[in-house]
Amino acid sequence: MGAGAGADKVRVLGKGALVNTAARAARITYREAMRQAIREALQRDPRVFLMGEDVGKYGGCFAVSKGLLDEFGPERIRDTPLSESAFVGAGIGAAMGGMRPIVEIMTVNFSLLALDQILNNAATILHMSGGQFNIPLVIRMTTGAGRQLAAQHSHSLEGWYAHIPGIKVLTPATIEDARGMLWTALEDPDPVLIFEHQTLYNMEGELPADAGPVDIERARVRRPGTDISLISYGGSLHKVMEAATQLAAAGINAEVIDLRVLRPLDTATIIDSVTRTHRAIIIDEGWRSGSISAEVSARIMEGAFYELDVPVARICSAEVPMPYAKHLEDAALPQVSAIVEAARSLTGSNG
Amino acid sequence: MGAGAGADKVRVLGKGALVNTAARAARITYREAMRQAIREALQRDPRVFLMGEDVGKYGGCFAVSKGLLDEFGPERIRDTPLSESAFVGAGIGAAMGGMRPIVEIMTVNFSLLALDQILNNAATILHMSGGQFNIPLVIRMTTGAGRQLAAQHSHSLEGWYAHIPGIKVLTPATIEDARGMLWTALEDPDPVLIFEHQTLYNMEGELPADAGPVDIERARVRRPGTDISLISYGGSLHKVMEAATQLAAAGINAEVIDLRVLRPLDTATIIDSVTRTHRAIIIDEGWRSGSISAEVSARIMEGAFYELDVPVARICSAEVPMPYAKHLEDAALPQVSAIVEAARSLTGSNG
Amino acid sequence: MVHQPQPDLHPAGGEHALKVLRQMIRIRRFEEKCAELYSASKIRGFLHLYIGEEAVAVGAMQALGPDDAVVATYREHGHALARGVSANSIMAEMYGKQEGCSRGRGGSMHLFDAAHRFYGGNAIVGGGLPIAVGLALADKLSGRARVTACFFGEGAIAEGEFHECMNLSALWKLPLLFCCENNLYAMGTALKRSESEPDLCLKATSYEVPAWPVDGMDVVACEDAARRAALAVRGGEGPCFLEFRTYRFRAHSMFDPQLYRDKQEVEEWKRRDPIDLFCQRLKTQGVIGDADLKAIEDDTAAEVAKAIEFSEGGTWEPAQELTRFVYSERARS
Amino acid sequence: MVHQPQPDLHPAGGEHALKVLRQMIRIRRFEEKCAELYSASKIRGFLHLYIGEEAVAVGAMQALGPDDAVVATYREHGHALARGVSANSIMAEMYGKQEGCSRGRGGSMHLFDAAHRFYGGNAIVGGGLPIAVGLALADKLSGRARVTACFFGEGAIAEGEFHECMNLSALWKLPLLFCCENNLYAMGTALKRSESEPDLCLKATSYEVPAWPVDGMDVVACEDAARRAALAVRGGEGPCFLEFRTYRFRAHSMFDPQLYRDKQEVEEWKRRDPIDLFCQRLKTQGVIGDADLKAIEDDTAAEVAKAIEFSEGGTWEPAQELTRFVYSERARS
Ligand SMILES: Cc1ncc(C[n+]2csc(CCOP(=O)(O)OP(=O)(O)O)c2C)c(N)n1
Ligand SMILES: Cc1ncc(C[n+]2csc(CCOP(=O)(O)OP(=O)(O)O)c2C)c(N)n1
Ligand SMILES: [Mg+2]
Ligand SMILES: [Mg+2]
Repeated sequence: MGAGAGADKVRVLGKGALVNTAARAARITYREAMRQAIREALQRDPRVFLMGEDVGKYGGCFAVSKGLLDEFGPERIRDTPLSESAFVGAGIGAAMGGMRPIVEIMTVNFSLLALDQILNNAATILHMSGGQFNIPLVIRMTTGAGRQLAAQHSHSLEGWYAHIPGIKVLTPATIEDARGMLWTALEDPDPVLIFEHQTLYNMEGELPADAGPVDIERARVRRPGTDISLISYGGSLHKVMEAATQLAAAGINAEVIDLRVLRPLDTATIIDSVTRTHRAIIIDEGWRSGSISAEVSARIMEGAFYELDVPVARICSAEVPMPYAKHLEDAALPQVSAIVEAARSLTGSNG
Repeated sequence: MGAGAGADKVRVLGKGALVNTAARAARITYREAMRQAIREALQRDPRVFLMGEDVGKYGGCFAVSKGLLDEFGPERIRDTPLSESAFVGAGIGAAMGGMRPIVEIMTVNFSLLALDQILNNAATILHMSGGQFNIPLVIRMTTGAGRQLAAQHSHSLEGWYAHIPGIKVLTPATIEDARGMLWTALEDPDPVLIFEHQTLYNMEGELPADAGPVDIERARVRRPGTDISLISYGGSLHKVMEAATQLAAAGINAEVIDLRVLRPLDTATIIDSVTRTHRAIIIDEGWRSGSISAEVSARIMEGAFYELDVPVARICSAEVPMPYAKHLEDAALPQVSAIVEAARSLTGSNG
Repeated sequence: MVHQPQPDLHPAGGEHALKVLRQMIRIRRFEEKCAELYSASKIRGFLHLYIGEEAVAVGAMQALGPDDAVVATYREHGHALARGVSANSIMAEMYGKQEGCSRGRGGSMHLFDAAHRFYGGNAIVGGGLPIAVGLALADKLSGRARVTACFFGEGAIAEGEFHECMNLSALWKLPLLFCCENNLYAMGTALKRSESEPDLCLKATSYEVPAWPVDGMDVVACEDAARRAALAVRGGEGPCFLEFRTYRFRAHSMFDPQLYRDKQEVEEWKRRDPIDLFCQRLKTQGVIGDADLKAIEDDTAAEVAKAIEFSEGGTWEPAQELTRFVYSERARS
Repeated sequence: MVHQPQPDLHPAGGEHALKVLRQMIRIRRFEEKCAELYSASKIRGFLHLYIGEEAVAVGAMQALGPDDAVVATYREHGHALARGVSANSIMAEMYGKQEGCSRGRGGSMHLFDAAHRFYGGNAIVGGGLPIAVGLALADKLSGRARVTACFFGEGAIAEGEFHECMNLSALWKLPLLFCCENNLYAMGTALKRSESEPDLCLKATSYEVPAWPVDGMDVVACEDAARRAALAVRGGEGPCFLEFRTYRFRAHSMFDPQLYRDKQEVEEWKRRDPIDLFCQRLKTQGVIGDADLKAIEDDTAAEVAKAIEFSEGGTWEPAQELTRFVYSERARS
């Protein structure tokens, strides 16, 4: 594990469509938006602190918290030893003790070491205590593949986490959401997990000067369309936007939905879109079986079956531990070409 | 956690349909079938050993391994300290070192402490090593609710585990499968997880004297029918069988599918059934969002959409950490009445 | 070298002694009744009795003030009672009634009480430790001179989380009192079969955490050790670790044939019953007489009877409320 | 009290010394080239260099025979090379080619080689330790007098798994050699900022595991300590723990501005470069001359050049084979 700072620049696909172009907007990176959000939270609320491995002296393994140690000191930018279970659990306890912790786990792969704390405590105590103890905890972690980090650093488990009642799961895909979701998450009385796709940190976009909190309840239509609904989130969203652009050139008007929140899922927005387009593809970077795409497909089955012209399709990662070699990693991940092809096939404009 | 031995007798619903009634069959419990399977494995193969918390002197927290310590000694019936991550990982290493370990985790809830080893190592090393190191490991654990054990002892995460490529997930629901699946699992070159529903241990049934290994690839039609497919597994299967009996009385001929293996899923058997019945309900004890039922629904969407007369339905556990109070636990779990009602509704014979 | 009680830190006089005795007896009688109620199927799920270990919770709890926090395990009736959670609400919880301290959703293993800063009731072995670290961290960050006491069995020491938590709390000098209840068994596993080095204080020492063994059958020793440790902890010197050497007289839970220990061992420990020991001492010292004891027993019997009555008369939460408390209802402050 | 080398256990003569020196130089030159190839984008993903720590892997590996097993971390090029895995197959792995020792699926962090009982290449800190416990358990159960050597950084000691594994292996007296590479930093976190008690051997002692600190910049000391420990381990006395005190000269990985340590500290450690130290000593003792050194350097340069050529000429596994090795193909024996 090393810092992603300075890593390969990411091609930002179709970014124009994803950015609020209000006046006096500033151009910043996703990483910078995230840092601003943390910084502001620390300034606004003395109960907020950031805790995790190498968030302080090292500046964060993806350089998100760079500079914050100098500004806020080691109590509030708290480096932890390598002990995921204990420091995530300490975040739970600190939240119960009145603080508003932001816990950073370097990647979702390491979060498995803390899963007992997340599921058996964070997600459960409010209920087990009959409503007495809520846990206002935010856990941030990176997710996803694309940097040849192989099978222990590349998995996308946010859709899997969305299975757990008692937590909320956010997947900011845009600069605006990177900037605004943390605020709302910190206002939430319950545990919120934020998944940051590791290829997005260097993505640039415009941020309005007055950017503030954003809702963490609704999916958003990132591109309105009439012929097919392309439903995605996080790192994959940008591939989907690019696919939509290519499809438009081929005369297919795709609607792109950014789920934004994987738990609780905004079923209404999904059903509304499919009811208009009568076709849907769900695209996510998790393994296909038991993916969040399966859940979305099942909800469309239950809520819009009679509206469907063709069966809902899924484009997910191949069901393999992520391989290191570039061409194999590419083959394992959802790609623009596969999305375009599937959409053409579903809309009957194939070949 | 205490031993389930001697706990409340379980009503075995519709058991007649689930038992092979060959000649010279003996009547035994699911627990005894499991114990016989372990015992025979230890006798047959010197590489096999059983390891876990309290499997030896205590006799197993569900009394499955009672008596085995005396017969096989402490090297092969190996009590471990409370350290799930290390002893599951040790099972992985021992398998790589040529042994055939059976690791017992008391309940799936505690397995979260070992999830890093299961996902990042057991499921991954064969692939990361380019095919050099396979891991012939069997992990057994109990799952499920129904005994008022509350939120840290009652969850059903086997469907969740089925998301992970590289492992296989078995859910024996019958005496025959309890007796036969372990054998086949131990023959498998790769990690196999066996989930034993905690309410099944006291279930009795007939076991043919010549009972041997069973396949761990195919779902099975436990009750043939024509009007609707009821798809389930494990502890819920018995509720579904009971529902099918009640439905038959009401003139609805339900087919009951026992998935048996949650990974890899036997899609063919599912699609075949739905293609004949044109209706399906999936019933499982996991939380609904992101459940194995979602995956089955998505596969029916993809493989039998044009065969469906009505949308596929799911009956799962309520999305709450399992409460202690009996009436709330009952309310949270799939129940026979809900299955009957849904089937009547889907077949249009409601009211 | 077991820590010797030094009476100078104790509240003087018979009144305190009576209070301590009363607490131990309350726990004993309450749990004896629980066992009966379990057999009568009034209480279900798992039920882990604390009988034999009462001196630990009662002694340790004397060192805490109302602002301090407590984290416990699934064997926590004693801790809850000694902490001040009402017998009514604990019993009602085990009945699964709405009036229970966790609204019937937790049961025996998950007693919670915000008013008494009683943070459960955790049934994952070792699972409460990180929470205690966090509570102590919150106090430290907020500059509050509070103590968090975390109770756990010796079995938890084999779990990695214990070690992570020792390190975090020592490194950060958190106001945390580790109360290890060494009753020699984790279910059926004897300590010497689960730890290569059974001297538990050495574990703490390897994190630079001060540690003492304490006679867990002697409530005065327990109180004394806890007071000294809590004083140090409250003073900002970082965590302390106490190993209370105790024994559970009953089975691990209600389903345990106890194949792993012999009756003689149990009998020997019962000769050091913490309630008998303390009673003897107080009688010898002339602090209490038979009348005092009878009064305590009568009060206790009445309290337990009332708790049962309260629970029997309690209400079932409507099943439609099942999905409450998965997420918070109140707006956040 | 740092362990003093005692030469009596060592294979005598200059031949062995030359072999050891050659191994260290191979690792150094190989990795220097890796860094270049990374900048040239021939190698991708994360790349963690072992430069500065060569004495540890090379010294320790001398104590192992071909039947013994090795488990390592993501910083394992040195271990793989010293273990005998070919430079060709390691380099090809980093190129992502089919000819790589993990078929291009593992990359720098996941080198595996069944023929050399090299069990990875584990990139979860602490994640390899339980596997080593299991390998040692398999040997013990099979009555094989083998040793499993497990390498890990000092950062892993804060992880709970380390403690669970110390306990299991000590309790079960497993033939396991814990090789802790204490290079003082876990990414940007200095040991003293991550352990409340930075004396790592004390951790081992709290499990009754014999432990010594070793000068990790002195290959003779490393070899000697490893031989003694391996002898005890092979004799069935249970695990040993060696703390190799070493230092990484380079950044943690290729993206690390090293804000957490100052240049002077790095320079001071570089004065104890293990290769220079050993060269000096051998020269002083007259065991090697400039010609020997030149021969080693030439051979090494040729070997590394050959490895690059081999890798450049390697083939990409067809993308259709992506889903192979999720499950085994061969029938089980
Ligand atoms: C992580 C985990 N593993 C296993 C269990 C099952 N279990 C419950 S209590 C117990 C023994 C714990 O012993 P100890 O910590 O000494 O506490 P005691 O019961 O003696 O008070 C076990 C193994 C559990 N609850 N959690
Ligand atoms: C469980 C886990 N947490 C975090 C990381 C990220 N990470 C990779 S290496 C490293 C530092 C490890 O330091 P140490 O064990 O001392 O080994 P060194 O790199 O110094 O050789 C960290 C934090 C990881 N790979 N695994
Ligand atoms: Mg105990
Ligand atoms: Mg290090």
